[in-house]
Amino acid sequence: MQFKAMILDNTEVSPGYWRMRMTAPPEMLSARPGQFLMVRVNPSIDPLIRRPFGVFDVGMYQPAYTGAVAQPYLEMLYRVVGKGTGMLSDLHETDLLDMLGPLGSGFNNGPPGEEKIIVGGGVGLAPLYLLAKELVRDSPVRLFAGGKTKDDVLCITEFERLGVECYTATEDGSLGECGLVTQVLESRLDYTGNRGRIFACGPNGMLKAVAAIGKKRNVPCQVSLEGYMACGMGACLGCVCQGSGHSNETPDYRCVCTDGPVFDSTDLKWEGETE
Amino acid sequence: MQFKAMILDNTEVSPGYWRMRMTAPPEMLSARPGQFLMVRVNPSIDPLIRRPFGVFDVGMYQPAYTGAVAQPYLEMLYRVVGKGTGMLSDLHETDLLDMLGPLGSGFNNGPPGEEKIIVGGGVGLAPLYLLAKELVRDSPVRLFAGGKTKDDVLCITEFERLGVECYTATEDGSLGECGLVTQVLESRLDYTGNRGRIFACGPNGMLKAVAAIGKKRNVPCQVSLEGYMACGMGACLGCVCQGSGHSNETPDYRCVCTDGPVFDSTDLKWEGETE
Amino acid sequence: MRPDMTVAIGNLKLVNPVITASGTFGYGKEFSQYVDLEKIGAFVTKGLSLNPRAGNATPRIVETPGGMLNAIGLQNVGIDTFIREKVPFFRTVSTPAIVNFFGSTPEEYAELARRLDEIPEVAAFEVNISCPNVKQGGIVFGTNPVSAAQVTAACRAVTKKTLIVKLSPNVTDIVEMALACEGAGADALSVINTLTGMAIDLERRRPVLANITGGLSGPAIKPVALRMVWQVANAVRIPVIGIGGIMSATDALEFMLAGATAVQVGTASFVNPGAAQEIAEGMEKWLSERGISDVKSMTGALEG
Amino acid sequence: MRPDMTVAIGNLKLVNPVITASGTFGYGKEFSQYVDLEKIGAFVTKGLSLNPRAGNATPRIVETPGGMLNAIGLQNVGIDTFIREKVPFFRTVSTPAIVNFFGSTPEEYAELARRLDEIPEVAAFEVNISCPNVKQGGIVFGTNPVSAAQVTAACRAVTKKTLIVKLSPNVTDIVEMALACEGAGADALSVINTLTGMAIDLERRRPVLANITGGLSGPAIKPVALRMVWQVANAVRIPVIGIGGIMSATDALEFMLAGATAVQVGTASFVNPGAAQEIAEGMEKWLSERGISDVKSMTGALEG
Ligand SMILES: Cc1cc2nc3c(=O)[nH]c(=O)nc-3n(C[C@H](O)[C@H](O)[C@H](O)COP(=O)(O)OP(=O)(O)OC[C@H]3O[C@@H](n4cnc5c(N)ncnc54)[C@H](O)[C@@H]3O)c2cc1C
Ligand SMILES: Cc1cc2nc3c(=O)[nH]c(=O)nc-3n(C[C@H](O)[C@H](O)[C@H](O)COP(=O)(O)OP(=O)(O)OC[C@H]3O[C@@H](n4cnc5c(N)ncnc54)[C@H](O)[C@@H]3O)c2cc1C
Ligand SMILES: Cc1cc2nc3c(=O)[nH]c(=O)nc-3n(C[C@H](O)[C@H](O)[C@H](O)COP(=O)(O)O)c2cc1C
Ligand SMILES: Cc1cc2nc3c(=O)[nH]c(=O)nc-3n(C[C@H](O)[C@H](O)[C@H](O)COP(=O)(O)O)c2cc1C
Ligand code: FES
Ligand code: FES
Repeated sequence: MQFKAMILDNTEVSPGYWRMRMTAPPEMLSARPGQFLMVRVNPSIDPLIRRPFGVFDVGMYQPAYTGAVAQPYLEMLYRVVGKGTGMLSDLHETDLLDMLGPLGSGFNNGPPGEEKIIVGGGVGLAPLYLLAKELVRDSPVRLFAGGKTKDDVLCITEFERLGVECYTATEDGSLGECGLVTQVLESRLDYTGNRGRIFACGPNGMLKAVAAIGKKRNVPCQVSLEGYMACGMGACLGCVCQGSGHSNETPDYRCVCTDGPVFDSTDLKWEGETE
Repeated sequence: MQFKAMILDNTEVSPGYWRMRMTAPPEMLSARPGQFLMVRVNPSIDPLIRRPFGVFDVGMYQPAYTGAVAQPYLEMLYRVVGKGTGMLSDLHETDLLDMLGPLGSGFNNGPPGEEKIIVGGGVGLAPLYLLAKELVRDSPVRLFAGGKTKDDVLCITEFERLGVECYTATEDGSLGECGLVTQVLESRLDYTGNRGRIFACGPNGMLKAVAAIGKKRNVPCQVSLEGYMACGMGACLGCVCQGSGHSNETPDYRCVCTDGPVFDSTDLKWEGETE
Repeated sequence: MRPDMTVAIGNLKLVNPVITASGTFGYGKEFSQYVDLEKIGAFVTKGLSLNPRAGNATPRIVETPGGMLNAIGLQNVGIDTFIREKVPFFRTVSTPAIVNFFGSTPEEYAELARRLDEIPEVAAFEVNISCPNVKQGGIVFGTNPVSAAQVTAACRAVTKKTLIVKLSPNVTDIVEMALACEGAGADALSVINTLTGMAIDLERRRPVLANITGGLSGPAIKPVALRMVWQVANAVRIPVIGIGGIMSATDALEFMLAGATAVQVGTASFVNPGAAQEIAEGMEKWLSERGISDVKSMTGALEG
Repeated sequence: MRPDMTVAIGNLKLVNPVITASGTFGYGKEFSQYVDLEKIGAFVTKGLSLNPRAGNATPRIVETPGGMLNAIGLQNVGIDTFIREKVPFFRTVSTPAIVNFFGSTPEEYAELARRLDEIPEVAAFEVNISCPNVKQGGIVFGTNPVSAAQVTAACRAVTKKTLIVKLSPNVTDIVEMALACEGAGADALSVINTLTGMAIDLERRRPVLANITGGLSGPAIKPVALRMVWQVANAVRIPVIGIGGIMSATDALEFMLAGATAVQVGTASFVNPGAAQEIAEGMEKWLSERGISDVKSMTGALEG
């Protein structure tokens, strides 16, 4: 779906990380966690290509003026890394954005009651909040959030408010455990005897480590990937990743945009993996 | 000079015509009437090339807050005709603009006391206000302002406030005489016996007609030209116009940006002109 | 009165001159949510080869000023899967499906043309000659008039369907290429494919694209495309399809003035998935506002 | 410690690798209010011919997406006026003045080289071969390796000064052109001149430029330029000067990674008259922040 969204709020929530709330058509309320948006940062040709962002949250909000009825909204959480995200952070309330979405596949929630293990690195948390919101309805949910420093660990309060038990780790020890979030994840799995289902989003190195943990311990694991996207709808073939059967002789490329961005980690080929 | 100007005010003064006031360095106060600015509409590559605009006014303004000292300002009057001017009209108070100027040559005021005849067509009035401001100090000044409709005749009140006697003409008769401003100019010259000195700015057809009137009646006449400019400083050779000696065999091109934009009308070759 | 928007390319009658470009519109179906296919002239499918091709490693795409580079590496499902999985969709729309294809020898091109010729759902062919000729040391067919003519003739020999040859802009003399293809039996020419370019990641000291170089498309190349369309249209008698950086109805009409009979919209569909339909509608509006009764009257109507 | 920013092009020693491009910086003096000439490596003057040239009618310039087209038509004062009016300024700065020139026969090129060779203020030559060869039916020297070599050799024969040949990108194989010029005695190659393009005014149904076609420059062409610099630098032994869409220090350093020894800044000076100096300063800052002690170590340092 293509729609024009009006910005309601755009604030820096941690140094370099921004949260943008905007109006949305009612159809966005049924966006699956893990689905994403292609955002046209501005109507000029600079930047030309849309930028992909996860859906952080959707819901209804009550406009402040008397007599107004509640309206659907949409939220993104983004990190300023370059031109496009820099320009996004310059936008203000009432500015309009041209959006495509929700695109791609979402997470598979798995059976109710089961322990849900959410693993997020830095801005990788973005699509996991909506997921947590769904999962807490019928399952115990734990979040393992990691980052370089405490500035890279986002929105923990929001997750806690949902009733999610949060574990944090930072590489410099400025928040939670000192080290990688995967270490904290492994301690937890040691403790629970590898129960549950993993949902991960974050830098590629982290996803690879989480996928390896899932595989070794036989815990089902879904990952949400990134890819350099031009179209977001399976047409340009720019965003592909390697499927598990991939080799130079029998290539197996998948579109991150339409086959993903969420994949079962065993469906993918992880660099350096044998067989 | 290159400087960053902060917008103080940007308003539509007539349908499609805007007036923008901005801060300026003190050096701008000595800009000559007829000089111009090269404005970088925005820092992206779209649009890439600067846009040229005349200096409508310069002066000192008193900021509204207590204890502030007066500051130099600069004003432009512009018509929205395309992408760059469209974007300019979207700018707001406190936005910054990257400016080059004052560039080019200004008008030659001529001796005091003499009747000064200012002829402007549409947005061609832009550089003529600052000129009028100077001329009224020591000479009687008359303005002949023309346009398609009354919406294209701008800022007459401002000229009148300077003590300029204003004559207007519109092609549809919605303001002043019905017809071309050159007709009104000719009546005046008939009446005064071709006294005075002409200063004109406007569409090329109008300038050509004014130049012909000046020549026929032996009234000194300066015109301010436009040209498609990339650099504004004599380097790209994009903006050239034909000097009076121009022919295919002995080409004589002048840079509008550095040799002009103000030229003595007899120094130029006017299309269709013989000898 | 609504202007007549129809144009003809070979035997192909299009309801309007707007076609979506190969590699930017999937196999037609992908964009059907955003574009009413019946409202555009035709769509060209992703470059097809005899055998499936994996394409290049990633990154395959990078944005550049006013454009983008792609090095997809001609990933495609191969003709068997194409016939099985993609062709059935063509039956569901009346819009002509033009199949873009490529090979690494003239024989491969001919074999593709022969097999596609049997498929009634395939309305026309667009031959992509911007591919290395394995027999001639990897020099691309599209930069050598003799090879280009060979490929064209090989396809012409096996099909009566409309045969469009898509020219590469990476040549000294595009007119020479155009004349060679016309002479060898092409019914129309698509002008242009992408310009070869490169992007570098300074911090990593590496080319951005895994393939090192890629094809430049988007508004940045429009002036070059317009020039080449104008040159080619002035030299050949067959219709020219203008391609390169078309983002708006104005752009499309400019290509028609330069001599194009129809246009293709590529990168614009990424920026705005409804672009092709909006451009077709915008062209019709522009014409009717000016009382121009037939879009065909725009072709080559450049004055001065 | 400040990085060593010096580079050498033939006999020319530059304080840093940033040169301003021909036709975009006048004769050096025009920009002296905005650029401290001592802070840039060199400047190249507007293309010079034996006799004064009027250039084309207007419009000569039009903006395009991410770039601009120009068809100035090589307007210039001719060598006599140049020597009388422009050269004296060169004495007032220590920055090397590189003189760009062109002719319509190899003999004219040689004559210009001979006359300029006598002028001590002229630090080096940049030969513009993107000009029609009147003897060979107007085909541009720069699209034919034999003509290009002829022109290069003709200039080489009459001067020991640093001889730079500026290549046109409007060719199928830029490497072939580069090798021809290197073989004929060029000391360095400037890569690239403008891409030929066109713009159309839809409402007026006319080409925007009086000359119909023009040369495309600016950020839009950067990917093509980068690719050509990389190709040429991998093929020749002489230094390459990278040109095309350079707007920032990052752009300039990318060209060096691709193999350039120095760079030229063209259109950027129109957008920002202080661009060349800012780019030189930005490059130095980038290097020192990373502890890179010599800018020369960037040339060709592309990995992967
Ligand atoms: C499915 C998906 C969901 C994403 N969700 C989020 C999110 O919720 N929050 C968030 O902050 N980021 C998210 N990203 C990453 C985000 O798209 C990039 O950070 C953003 O596009 C960078 O744009 P830029 O113009 O600021 O950077 P640029 O200046 O263009 O480049 C900076 C870096 O960003 C990368 N990048 C640029 N464009 C793209 C693109 N189209 N696709 C992928 N990478 C790109 C480049 O490789 C480069 O290394 C997501 C990416 C994908 C693919
Ligand atoms: C010395 C000088 C002083 C000027 N003073 C004023 C002024 O005070 N107020 C005012 O409203 N206008 C003035 N103009 C005209 C103004 O520069 C153009 O209207 C403006 O550049 C159009 O920009 P755009 O992006 O909106 O239009 P575009 O979309 O770029 O084009 C619309 C039209 O504007 C013309 N144009 C575009 N760029 C230039 C350029 N660089 N130089 C000249 N023409 C151009 C084009 O030929 C085209 O026909 C002046 C022009 C010159 C040369
Ligand atoms: C991602 C991508 C993939 C492409 N794949 C093909 C292809 O398979 N075959 C082909 O002939 N052209 C291909 N092209 C070229 C386009 O069809 C078109 O010629 C080019 O992009 C210029 O048009 P544009 O500027 O409108 O995009 C591709 C272009 C892009 C951007
Ligand atoms: C207005 C203009 C005039 C030019 N004149 C010349 C010239 O006289 N001789 C020449 O060799 N190149 C000339 N060029 C080409 C530039 O030197 C440069 O090669 C080209 O613009 C690409 O660099 P850029 O993208 O940084 O502008 C000119 C370019 C422009 C924009
Ligand atoms: S982004 Fe285009 S195919 Fe995935
Ligand atoms: S605008 Fe460049 S020479 Fe006048």
